[in-house]
Parts: sequence; C-alpha cells; structure tokens
Amino acid sequence: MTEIIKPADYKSDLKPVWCPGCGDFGVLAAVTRAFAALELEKHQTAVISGIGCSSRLPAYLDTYGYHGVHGRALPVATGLKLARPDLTVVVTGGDGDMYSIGAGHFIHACRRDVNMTLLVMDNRVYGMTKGQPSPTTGPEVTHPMSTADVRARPFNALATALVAGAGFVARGFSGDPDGLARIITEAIRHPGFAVVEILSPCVVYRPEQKQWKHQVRRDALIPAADLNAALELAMNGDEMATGILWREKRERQAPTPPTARTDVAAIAEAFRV
Amino acid sequence: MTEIIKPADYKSDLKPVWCPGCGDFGVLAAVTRAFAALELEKHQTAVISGIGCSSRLPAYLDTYGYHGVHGRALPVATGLKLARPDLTVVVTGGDGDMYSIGAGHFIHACRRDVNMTLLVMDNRVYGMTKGQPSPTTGPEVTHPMSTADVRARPFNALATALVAGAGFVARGFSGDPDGLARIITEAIRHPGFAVVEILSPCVVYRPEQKQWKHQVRRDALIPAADLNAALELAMNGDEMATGILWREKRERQAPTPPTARTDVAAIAEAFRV
Amino acid sequence: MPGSKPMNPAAKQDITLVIAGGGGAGALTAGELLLKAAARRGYFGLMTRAVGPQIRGGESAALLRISRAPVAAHRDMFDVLFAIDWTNYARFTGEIALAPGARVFAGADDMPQEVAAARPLPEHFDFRALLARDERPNMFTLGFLAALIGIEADIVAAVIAERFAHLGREVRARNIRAAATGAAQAARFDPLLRPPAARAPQERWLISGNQAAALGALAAGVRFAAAYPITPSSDLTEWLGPRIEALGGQLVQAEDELASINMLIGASFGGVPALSATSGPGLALMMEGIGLAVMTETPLVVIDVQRAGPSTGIPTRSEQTDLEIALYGLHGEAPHLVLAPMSVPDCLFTTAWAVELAERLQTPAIVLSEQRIGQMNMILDAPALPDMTAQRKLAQPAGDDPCLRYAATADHVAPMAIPGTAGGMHTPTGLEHDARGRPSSQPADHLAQLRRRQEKLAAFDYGDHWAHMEGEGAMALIGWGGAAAPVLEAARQCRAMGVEVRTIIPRLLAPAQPDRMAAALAGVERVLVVENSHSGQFLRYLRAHYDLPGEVRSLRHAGPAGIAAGEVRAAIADLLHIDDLKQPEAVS
Amino acid sequence: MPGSKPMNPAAKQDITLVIAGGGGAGALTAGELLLKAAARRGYFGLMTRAVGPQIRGGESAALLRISRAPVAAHRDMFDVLFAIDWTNYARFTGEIALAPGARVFAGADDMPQEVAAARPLPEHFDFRALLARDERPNMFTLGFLAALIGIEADIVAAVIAERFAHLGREVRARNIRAAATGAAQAARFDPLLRPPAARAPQERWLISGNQAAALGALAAGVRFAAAYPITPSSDLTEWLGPRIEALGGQLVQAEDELASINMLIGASFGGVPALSATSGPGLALMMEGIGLAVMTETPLVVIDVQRAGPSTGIPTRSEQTDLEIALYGLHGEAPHLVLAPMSVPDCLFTTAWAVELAERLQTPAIVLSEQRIGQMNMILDAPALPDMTAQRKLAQPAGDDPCLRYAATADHVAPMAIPGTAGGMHTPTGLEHDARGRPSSQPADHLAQLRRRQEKLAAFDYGDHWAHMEGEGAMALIGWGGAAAPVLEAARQCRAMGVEVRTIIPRLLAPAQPDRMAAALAGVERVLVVENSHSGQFLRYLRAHYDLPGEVRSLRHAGPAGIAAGEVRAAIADLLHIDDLKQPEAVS
Ligand SMILES: Cc1ncc(C[n+]2csc(CCOP(=O)(O)OP(=O)(O)O)c2C)c(N)n1
Ligand SMILES: Cc1ncc(C[n+]2csc(CCOP(=O)(O)OP(=O)(O)O)c2C)c(N)n1
Ligand code: SF4
Ligand code: SF4
Ligand SMILES: [Mg+2]
Ligand SMILES: [Mg+2]
Repeated sequence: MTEIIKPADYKSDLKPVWCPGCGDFGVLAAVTRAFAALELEKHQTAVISGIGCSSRLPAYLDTYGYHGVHGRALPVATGLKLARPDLTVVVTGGDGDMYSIGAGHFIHACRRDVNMTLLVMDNRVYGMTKGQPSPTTGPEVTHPMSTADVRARPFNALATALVAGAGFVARGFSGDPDGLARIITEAIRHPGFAVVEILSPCVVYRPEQKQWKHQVRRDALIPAADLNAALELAMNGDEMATGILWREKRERQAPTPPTARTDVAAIAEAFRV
Repeated sequence: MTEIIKPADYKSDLKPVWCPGCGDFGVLAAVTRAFAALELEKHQTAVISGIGCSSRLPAYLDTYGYHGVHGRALPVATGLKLARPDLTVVVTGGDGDMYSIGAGHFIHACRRDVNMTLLVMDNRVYGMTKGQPSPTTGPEVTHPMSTADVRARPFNALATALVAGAGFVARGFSGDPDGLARIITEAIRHPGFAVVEILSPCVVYRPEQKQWKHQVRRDALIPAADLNAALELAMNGDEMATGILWREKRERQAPTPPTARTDVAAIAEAFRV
Repeated sequence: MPGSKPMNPAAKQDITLVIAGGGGAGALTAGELLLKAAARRGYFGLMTRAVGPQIRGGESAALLRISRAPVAAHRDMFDVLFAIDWTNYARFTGEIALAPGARVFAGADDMPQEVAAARPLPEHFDFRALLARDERPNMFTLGFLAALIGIEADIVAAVIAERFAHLGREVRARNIRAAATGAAQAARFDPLLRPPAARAPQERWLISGNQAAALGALAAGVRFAAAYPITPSSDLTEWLGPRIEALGGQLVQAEDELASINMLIGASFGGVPALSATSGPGLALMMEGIGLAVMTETPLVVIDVQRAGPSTGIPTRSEQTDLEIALYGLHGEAPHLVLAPMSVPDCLFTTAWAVELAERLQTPAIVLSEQRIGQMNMILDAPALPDMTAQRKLAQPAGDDPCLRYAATADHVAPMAIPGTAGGMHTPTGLEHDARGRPSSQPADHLAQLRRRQEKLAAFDYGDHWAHMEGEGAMALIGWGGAAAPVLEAARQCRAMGVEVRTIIPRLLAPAQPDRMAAALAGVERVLVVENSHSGQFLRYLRAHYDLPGEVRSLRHAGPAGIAAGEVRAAIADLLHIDDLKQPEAVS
Repeated sequence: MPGSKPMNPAAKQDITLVIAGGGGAGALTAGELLLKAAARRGYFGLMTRAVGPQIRGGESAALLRISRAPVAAHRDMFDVLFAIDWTNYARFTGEIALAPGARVFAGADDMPQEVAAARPLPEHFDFRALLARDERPNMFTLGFLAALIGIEADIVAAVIAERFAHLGREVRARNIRAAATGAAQAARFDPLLRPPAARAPQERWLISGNQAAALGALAAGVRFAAAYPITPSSDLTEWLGPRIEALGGQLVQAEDELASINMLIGASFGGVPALSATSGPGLALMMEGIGLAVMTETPLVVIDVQRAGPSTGIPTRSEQTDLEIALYGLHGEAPHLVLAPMSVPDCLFTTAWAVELAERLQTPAIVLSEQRIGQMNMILDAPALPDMTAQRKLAQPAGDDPCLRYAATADHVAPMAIPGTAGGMHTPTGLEHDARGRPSSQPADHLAQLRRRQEKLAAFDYGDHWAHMEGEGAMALIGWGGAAAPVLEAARQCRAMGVEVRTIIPRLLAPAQPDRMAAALAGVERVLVVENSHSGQFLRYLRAHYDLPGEVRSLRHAGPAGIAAGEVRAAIADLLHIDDLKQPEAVS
C-alpha cells in the first residue's frame, strides 16, 4: 500500500457501549495508533477478547476480531496464532477476565510464549457486572459480594508475568494514548508473548480513578538490566509508573510454518497386518 | 488424650494403589509423622485432594478426607475451612492438578490466605494418565501429546507462590520423610496459607528421578530475610534444595468464627412496604 | 381510534405503564419509586425492567402494572407510556406492545413510527420547560403518574426522601419539588385509576424474585454462599451477602464458577448448608462440580437465574432455555434435583424447599429461576416464612466400626458423618466406591451405588408441592416457571368465559413424577404445552418422562418478549375451535 | 460338566480367550501379540482389556476373540482362561463370564471359587518350572495359546521380535525361547481352532477404535488438535500427535479442557479444521466453549470416549452415559451435531463424517465413542479411507460492503470469511447479534439467528448414513454405539432361528431425524431399546424426539460388563413369547 494509513482507518463503524469518560476509549485510540504505526494490514490482524467492558474493544476495530466467553481469550488466541502464524494476534481483556477467571491461562500463556500481545485494561473492578471487586482491587474496598473473613492481596500482574516467563512486560495508561501506542507498538514487535498492563479508569464504579491522570508517572519504567531487577521493581515499584519494564533480549526465529511430510494414506499403511 | 500418638495411628486400612517405589509413600509417611507431632485429633483434621496418583493420599489416612475432581482441591478446602475454622485443613495434589488445570486456584488461594496447608507432590509428570508432561516438566522432554512449536518454560511454584502472597513457602523431599515431616509440621503451624512443594519421584514415567536422592540438598533453604531475597532465591536458586524458603512474620488473630447478630424474620421485615 | 375514550374496561382496576428514557434519564428510578409509592397507597403491582447492553446510559424502560387486586404478571399490552425522551426507543420493538388507544405522554412530538402505529392518544407537553435547570425530569414523571393513579403527595415525598437519604437535604427537596410540579400537571387529565379506600401497607411486602429466593435460602438454613458475579444473578448474591453475614454465615466472591461450586462442596461437606447463584454461562462451568456433589452425595443448591442464550446471549433478558442443561447437563448417570419457582413469591418457597430437599436427600439441587421473575419487583401480601429447615441425616458413630458412609438403608439415604464427628472419619470420592466410600471399579459396587443414588430420589414422597394445579376439564395447559403467569391468567380468562381448562405447573422437574402426572392428566384429551423457548425443551422433557394423552400442541417462542396470556388464549381457542377466546385482551 | 468334551459347537470357527495376571505379569502384552500373530495367520479377531485402577501392577486381563470370520464384539462367555497368576482375579467377577466347561490353564491349583463355580476344565501345570529364571511366563502363554490355535512359530517369533526391537537381541531371543517352550507344551492338548488355509494378511488391518477415529479425522482434513490428557482418550491423542505433525498440522497439550476447547475455536476461526478428544469430566468442562462455537458458528469436533460415571466414576471402564450431556448439556438453545460410531471400523467413517458435517454446517460436533470401542483392537478387512473432506462455505468479499457473516441464505449457512481474507473483517461474538455479527439484544435479531442456527441443521440432507439398518419384521431393536454389536449379533441369531427382527442403529443422534425414523419404524409393532446405561438415557431421547409405535421395552444396565447378545435375545424372547430364543449361547 502506498497511501498513508491513518489510525481512524482501523476503526469500525460500531459505536462503543462504553460510558462517557471510560478509560477504554483511550485504549482504543492507542491501539489504532499502534496499528497505523506498524502499518498492519487489517485483514491480517486479529484482536481476541473475553467478556467485560474492555473485551468489547475488538468490535470497534475494522480488523478481524473474536469476542469469546469470559476468561478464555488467551486460549482462543493461542489456537489462532498456532494455526495461522502469518497473522498478527492481539488479545484484550479486563482485570477480571485475565486475572480472576482467566488467571490460569494468563500464566500458561506466559509460559508457552506464543508470539502475540496481551493488553489488559485494568480498572481494578468488574465494570460490566456493575462494580464488584477484582483481583487487583485493594483490600480497602468492601463490597456486599464478599463478606468472608478473607483479605485477598491484590494480584501483581507484572511480577506474575515475569515469574511465569513473559519476555516483554510493560505498563501503560489509557489517558496517555500516544505513550500507550508506543508501548503497544513495541509489544507487537516483540517476537514472543508480550504483556501490557494498562491503567484504564472505570469512571462509574471507581470514580476516584479519574485522579489517575494526575498520579501516573509517564515513562518512569525503562527496561531493567536483568530479570531479578525487573522483578524487584515489579514487587516494590510504583504502581503508577508506566513504560516498558522488561524486554528479554533474544533472537527468535519466526517459527517455521508446519509443512506436510507425508499423506494420510501413507500413515494408514501402518495398520496393515 | 494421654496415650502417645503414633504416626501409624493416622493410617487407614486401605492399601495404596501406588507403584512400588513411588515417592508418594514417603509423603504419606511424612504426613502421618507431622500429624503425630502436632497431636492432631483425627476427627478434627481434613485432607482434601483433586485427581492424580498424589491425590489418592487422603484415603490412606484415618482422618476426614475429600477426593474431589481434577484441579479443584483448593476451592473445596477453602469452602471447608471458611465454614469450619475449627478444623485443621491440609490439601494434597500433584503438579498437574495444582499447576496446570488448578493454576488459577493456586494463585487465588495464595492471595486469599486462608489458614490451611498445601502439599504439592511434584514429579514433573502426569503419573496417573501415564506420562504426559506437566507444567514443571523441562523443555528437554518430548512427548507425542504435544507437537506444537511451543517450548513452555517450567512453572516456578515457589516464586509464583511468593508473588501471589503466600506467607509460608517451602520445599521438601519425599525421600527424607523426617525432614519433610518437620517442614509440614511448621507449615501447619503457620497461621495462614502455607505452600510446600515436595519432590516426589515417579519411578515409572520418570525413572531418572530415582537419582533425586543423590541430588537433593537437604535443609539448604533457610527462611529468607525479606521477600525480595526469597524471591531471588526462588528464581535462581537450586531446584534440589529443601527447607523453608519464606515465612512471613506476623501476628495473625485466629479469625473470629462468624456469629449471628439477627434472625431471618428480622431480615424479612425490610420488605414490608 | 384517536379521540376515543380511555382504552380498556379494566382501566379503573388495573393499569399497565411504561416509563422509558435514554442514558441517564432515570426511567428505572422513577418506576421503582412509583411502585413503592403505589404499595404504600395500598395497591398491588409489579415492575420489570428492559435495559440495553450499555453499563450506563443506553435505552431503558420500567414496565409497571398497578392494580387494586394482586397481580402476578404483566398484561399483554401497555395502557400508558411516559417517554422521558425517545432515545433508542425503537430497540424495544417486539418487546413492548402498546394497547390500541394507549395514552402516550412525551415531551416532544418526534414520536417514533412504531409507537404511532399503535394508534395511541399522544399528549405532548414540554415538561422540561416547567422544571428548574437542576430539577430532574424523571421526578416530574414520578409525581405526574403518581397523581394520575391517586397517590397523595406525602407518600411520593416520603419515598423520594428515603431513596435520596444519602444525597442530602438539597437534592431531596429538589426532587420533591419536581414531583410536585408533575402532580400539578396531572390535574389536567382524568385520573387513570381509583385508589383503594385504605392505605393498607403494613401487611404487604415489596420484593423481587431474586430477593425472595435469597430469603428462602436463609430461612431454610443456608449459611455459606460462594458466587462469581454474573447478570442477572448478581443482585441476588449482593442482597444475600450482608444478610448471611448478619446470620453468622459467609459469602465468598470466588475467582470463577469452578471455584464457587467447589467451595460449596467444601462447606457442605463441613456440615453447613450452602448455595450459589449464577446464570447460564456460569452454570455450564459448574456442571463438573455438581456431578461431584451427586457422586459424593453432598447437598448444595445452585440458583440459575436464566437469561437468553446460547453462549453469552442477551445477558439482561429472560428466557427458559437452561431447562435441558439443568436436567441433563451432567456426564454419567447423575440423578439430582431440579426445581423451578413459578412466581416472585414462589421463589421464597421453592428455594427453601430446594434447600430442604437437597439436605434431606444429600444431593445437589438446581433451582431454575429466570430474569423475568428474578428481577421482577412485586407488591404482595406478606407471606409466612417457610418453616422448612435443612435436616441432614447425620451419623452417630458408635464403637470402632468404620464409617459406612454409603450404606444401603431403607430410604436409601445413608447417614453422613461431618468432620468433627469422632469415629466418623472417611474420604468421599468422585470415583465409584463401595459402602465405606473406598474407590472401587467392581461392577457390583457400581450398580449398588448407582441404584441407591437414583432410588433415594425416586422413592421420596414429595407431596403436593411437586406442582401447582388449578381447574378441571379435558383440556390441560402445562407450563413452568415464568410461563406459569400467562398460563394461569389465560386459564382464568377462559373459565370466566365458561371454558373449563386445567393448569399444571410442575415445580419439581427432576426427579420426574410419572404417577402424579398421570393422575393430574386423568381424563385429559388435549394438552397445550407453553414455554419461552425456541426448540421446545419443556415439550421434549414432558414427552421423555410422561405420557401425554390425546392431542398435544406446543406454544412456544424464545426471547425477551416472553409469552403473553393472549397467545395462550388464542392457542386454546385453536385447539378447542372456540373463536370467542381470541379477542385481544380479555377482562382479567 | 467336568470331563466332557470341548464346550462349544462353534469352537472350531471362533474362540474367546482371557489372559489374566497381576502386577507385571504381562497379560496385556501377551494378548496384544497373540492378536497380532492371529492377524498374520489370517484370522479375524479382537481384543479388549480389563484393568484395575493401579498405574502399574494391579489386576489386568486381555479379553480376546479369534475367529475365521469377521467379528465385531465379544461373545457373552469365554471359552478359555489362561491365568498367569490369580492376583485379584476376583475383581473381574461380574465382568468376565466363563462358559460352562470352559478350559482353564493355570500354574497353581488355588483356582478362585468363582472360577470353579463355572465348572471349567482346569489344566494345571507348573509352567514357571519349565522356564529359565529370566524367561517371562507371559511369553510362554503367548506361545502356548498361539500353538493351540494353529499359529506357526515363525509368526510368533516375528511379532515378538518387532515388539521388543528396542530392547536388544538378548531379550528378544529369551522371549522367543519362552514362547517356544509354551508351544511345545501345547502339543499335549487338542487344538482349539483350525486356522484358515492361507495366511492372507496384506489386505487386513489391526487397529483400535481410538486410532480409527484419529485417522478418520486426519482423512477429513483435521490439522489442528488441542487436548488435555484423560483416560480413555489419551491414546487417541497420543497416536494423533506425531501423525498430525507429519501432515503439517499441530497438537497442543492444553493446560485444561477449558483451554483446549477454546484453542480449537481459535484455530478453526483461523480456517483450520480442529479436533479434541476427551472423556466425561473433560467434556463437562468444555460445554461453555462448545456453546460459544454454536453461537459464533465455528466448526469443530470433540470426541468423547465415554467411561463409567458420574464424576470421576470408573475411568478405565466403559459406559454409554454421556448421551444426555452431549445432546442437552449446553445452556440456551444451542443446536449442534451429535454422532456415535457403532464399531471400531465405524470410528473411521463417523469421525470423518463428523468433521465434514461440522465444517459444512459451521457448528460443533460431538462424537460419542466409548471405552469399549475406543480401546478395542480389531482385525478387519482394510477399509477405504473416507473420501470426505472438510468443505467450508467461504466468503468471497467483493467491494466495500461489510461482511454479512450471519446473513440469511437458502441453506441457512452463511459464508464465512477467515482472517487473511481481504474485505471480510468482522468480529464473531458469543452475544446474540445481527447479520453482520454486531451485538444485538433485539428480539427480532435473536429470533432470526436462533431460527437460522437451528434450520441449517434441520434442513440439511444427511442421507442414509444417519443410521445403520438391517432386517425386516414387526419387531424393531434400537441400539447405539457399543450396544450395536450385541444388538446386531442377537438379531442375526434370531434370523438364523427364523425370527424376523429389524435393527436400527442411529449414527446421527442430533439433530434428530423424525421423518427417517418414522419410515424406519413403519409397520413395527414392538420396540426393544438397548443401551449400556442405568436410567435409560437413550430411551428418554427416543421418546422425546420420536414416536415409538406399539409396545416399547427397555433393556439396559450400566457398568463395565456391557450388554450381552444373549440378554438381547432373551428380551426378544420375552417380548415375542418365543422360549427357544433363550438358550444360553446360540450359534453365531
Ligand atoms: C462464565 C461467566 N461468568 C461470569 C460472567 C459475568 N461477567 C461478565 S464481564 C465480568 C467481569 C468483567 O470485569 P473485567 O474483566 O475486569 O472487565 P471490565 O468490565 O472491568 O472491563 C463478569 C464476571 C460471564 N459473562 N461469564
Ligand atoms: C477434568 C479432568 N481432566 C483430566 C483428567 C485426567 N487426569 C487424571 S489425573 C491427571 C493428571 C495427574 O497428574 P498430577 O496432578 O501431576 O498427579 P500425579 O498422578 O503425577 O501424582 C489427569 C490429567 C481428569 N480426571 N479430569
Ligand atoms: S462501567 Fe466502567 S469500565 Fe465499563 S464502560 Fe462504564 S466506565 Fe468503562
Ligand atoms: S505412576 Fe508414578 S506417580 Fe503414579 S503411582 Fe506410579 S510411580 Fe507413583
Ligand atoms: Mg475490570
Ligand atoms: Mg505429577
């Protein structure tokens, strides 16, 4: 293509169901900017999600998308990318989708290291189901959904991704779509599984998150020298710092697309007595 | 009770289905020794498991037990302990049960920090289903069950438990039942969620694990000074070192058992127009 | 017929209203407060809501029926529509039917085509102009409609004050003012309803199906709950949370439905009656755990507040299409209980009964509620709390004999030792097992336990609660759950017109009750099966388990609109060749 | 009758044998090699295995039938038992029936009571004494039995050499020596079977049901698989792995079944036909994902190799009790395909057909196999590879029109654009949607899509493959899957005795085929429904979907023993009042 590709070209004609002011609009903007920066071909790109406000994102893009069931976006994306290594595969979802019901898949996706990019829109709440706590909600929040005498520690997405083996780990902010677009661009370029945790306010059920725009420290994260350093920062660092925390240096061959070495008739021969 | 309690008192009359030489026999021995050391009352103790060779353990004890479905022992145990805080609750399972299908529950149990003890019998293989790789199997093992061009990184149980928030993290070896019994004893004493990863050889599908007895470095782990140190050791440390890696110092009140402040009729009053 | 007089002979007894509006218009709040005010005034009534997929904003409508006599469901058509605005009103096409000559109150005359098509009596007035900038139009609507049905200003002011108690004096006063402005405007119109003589609220309740179900569970002894949020069951769980805690119990928000069902198993194994609420996708994830509860004979109750499927479907809308997964969705031979409440108040009874049966029979029970019932708010005569309580057959171990957890007994239910019981130690397992619970792959053990697990349910005497029945005659209407209301309403209308029909509403769906059903159907020559499903799940269920006599017809369709009493009457008319029954809206 | 002559008039044509032994005795290996040697010799035959719950050790038995003519199932009783030892043999009670006068070869005379009760002809000889210390008794058994059925030493030596190729010359020689010692001992006994004239192996296959299913999937074009290990499906997956890779495809071991089903969805959305294999507990976890595939119209195939349930049940044993979860286990209205192979070779066809239908109709297909078929090894005439291949209706987008992924079409199947297709961009969703795939909660869209998803399956012409039918007459036997073999065998026996019966074995279980079934049942006055379940799942299914004429009887029981042809004959005898049919083992 010789025409200049604009972010808007990646938008579908569907109007988002998001509430006015929702952080997810910023993520949508950043995604289209990253796609434009990478000049991705729309029909060679697939964006996969689960269920949640954040998981509505794929339908607002004019690429291929798949809006599956709650918590299972990563397996769908894994199947797609393995079967179709020629595609650029991006996964989006929320903190409930990826860290609660999907926590197992999150870990196994990091371990498996299939070449795709995960964008988690973390608002520390279940937006779509109207305000229940999520794994990233702090213990200070009480809610009628849970009375048990348990004070769960918030889920540390960055540290968990590092420990599980993700080779690219970053944090972005929806209120900084340009910075976020740069991070997403790098994440997609990374030749392996990349995790981008995105602070994306839920203005309805966590109105205090409107303050995030004053609290976020942009580009405060720069790639750590080694995994231990990255991990220490993830464990003790500033939760409002954005940037790329970890980027594993490696030469990764594009996996050779599977090719047939035989045919079914030849395989069946083995059953002959 | 004034009689001396012997480990053998905790054994049921059921003969294990385990293969001769299986590491799980050593774990059974260690569990009974720990129970005896703690003088646990048999009817106040419950051992919960999922499915796998390792998950057969509860039935070999003369305590209460529950042998549930694959991967879900931690939720069963959580429900039991929350409903019945008076009981001592122990969970057993394998690396497949806890780290593959059960990985999500593993993380959330660490976060929730309910006062119970998890014993994972890690043989780096699916024993019961005859030899498939598990999350702790190294990438050097090939198996017809997986041909995809993915080389998953082994699951790091200790580091994951630390990141997720477990307050007690240790490693034991089934070939050292006394050392293991000491670790389990401490784990049960810990007033919160305790994770004990146990090297327990599968002599049939991983015969090379018979060598573990020469490789294990007993009591090489001593509680780290802080979480960062523990985590660094878990990430880069010797996989054959046993001992207690992390023990969070804290005063934890025994949670006050829930008590009724009202009755149903009073609650129903609120519906009156 | 534009210009003709008020539309419905019943209008003075009973009125149906829609309050609609787009994002932030507050239609639902207006509806809720109107219902509450009506209850205080001594009316009966109910309200359901229709909302779009948006979290905030988007289209929404409060659907109300207000009546001098108890009512259990909407009528087929609406008499009054108050459009705070017309945003996305078109999306309700097919769901909200206006009666011919319905009255439409709206602020502007851009009435959508499909509303105009119903030939209503539009009354446009620019009420926004009557309000101060900070007064809310939905409060105007509330005051206006309340006045039209004869509710006094003090009641309206009180419900507003209670609702906005947390927002300060200023807000409350402003809202009360807007309502008063509405009431003043109402004077321009004829009253819609004559209010009851007395304000007689004290023995009435205003409650939703989800609340009634949760209350029933508490009444029957549930003291542990675990759930994962999902529409339209979350409001049940969220109501339950603080109350179960106040009763000394607990609610855990689990990491997913696989965890919540297994937490229930743990708590119930520990002797504490346990419950979860979910909807279709969550139920699908629970099936493996429910099967484990069947095998280990661990009591528990799962309430499925059905929504439109398959898959994520339409999360906010009702349907009766989880019947088959509830009945048959477990692998292997896994007999269990399935029950369905037939109305808002019946949620109280049926859920309590489900807890009682699950505990007594040591098996899981699935309660099939549905969005239509669960999220319906209803005014009703205060019911008695069910006096059922969980009664589990507990073991009293004596001596050194090993615990025979799965022993054969006369009623096929074996005594259960719960942890803490000295001498009762055992290990339930999802593997097949012998009478002691030890894993066994021997055919004889398998058959003995399969038989016992089935027989304990089959042999139990469920009594008359198994179904709700009304009427006589050679024509039987069979419906369930949310389809009961239109079936019962249609049947009453038929009887009023001299046509005998009988209605059978099974409350206990599994185990099937062939003898009772045969008795209920004795003498029947024609059967009409009514359900809110596309493929006829209920019909298939009836055919599989029962012998349906004579001519059998199915009246069904899926989707949010549900079944209307008029459709049922029309189907009866067809079957019986009585054209009179077909008139659009019979007197109720 | 001790002392009487060989037990069965069929013995010279067809023999059934058990080789049993405890931990490490190698009974299964002996059985496998005997079957392979028999195949080389020109016999037909089959083998199943009965094993205890232990991973290694524990009791095990190879159950064989070897015959001069093709055979599809075991006979009801066994003619020969070779007990390498008697460890835990008692656990097979109720599963292995010895024919009266069966021959029992064993090393010691501690024959268990229940064996003695069958009044066999025991032959004790201390074969361990005949073997060198390092020679294995199971190789003796192999040589001994092979000789008794006329298999020459060179064949036995060859199969041993192939099997132990990886263990070195020494081991091979030792095993061949032990077999030769066995063969020498066999000379003391009368031969059990007269071998075919020719060694005619080249056009024969030796294959298991699980292998045949995997091969069928590959033949139909499956090139992506994801699975989680579970007995008894893992051997299917493990056979598939290296082969699918050699064909340019892939197999992933997923972290659980929730992941594997969703990986299939991803791969299939990417245009690659995809398959998984599992068993009951795994299927339960897949149901939510299968429902998503229904809603998004994503083709895929799941093979459920059924085992005894409920819950973990008896993982190594067979049953037909996942029928209802496969048919009805999805929430909402979720029409999909359910198929069942009726024999080992039929696994090849039915799985290929399932792939073809799933692709063509853009919907998930569940193939209900069972342990009895999946893990049966059978000698059969080499089948042709099915010439079906996945044919998906693909979109050819033209111009700038948005992709109408869910458009109405004549055959109700809408063209599918797969990623990579320029201009076909769209986002399938588990939410209800309009023709473009955009989320919609409007009743009209819901009804249109519900209808289309159902109609595309209902309107398709499945042809004659929907069922396997034999015979005529007013008496119909209906069975499915693994129950087909005893049904067909009993029917043939009846016909041989002059009693006309017809058999109907549906291969396509969903969507039901009411017209075809009605035609198949025309003129029938009595129906016998046969299944390996406790509660009658298949009977319920038939009643729900079909009109069964006349007198309907159910012959069923659950558990590993399965249904015997003799039981079927006895039930026919009862229904038809023909006592002759009841004789214990009719000529086959
Ligand atoms: C199996 C299942 N369980 C529960 C739900 C209900 N549900 C829909 S979205 C959601 C959580 C949304 O939270 P999150 O992933 O953080 O997304 P957000 O809306 O905050 O962007 C839940 C629990 C569901 N759709 N499916
Ligand atoms: C839902 C489900 N999926 C799969 C299985 C089959 N299965 C039984 S045990 C097991 C894994 C056992 O491995 P592990 O947990 O490591 O225990 P081990 O046998 O090695 O002690 C599997 C996959 C099952 N029982 N249930
Ligand atoms: S509820 Fe919260 S997360 Fe959802 S759209 Fe509204 S603001 Fe965004
Ligand atoms: S298979 Fe392995 S893990 Fe299982 S009992 Fe045998 S040795 Fe132990
Ligand atoms: Mg969120
Ligand atoms: Mg293991």
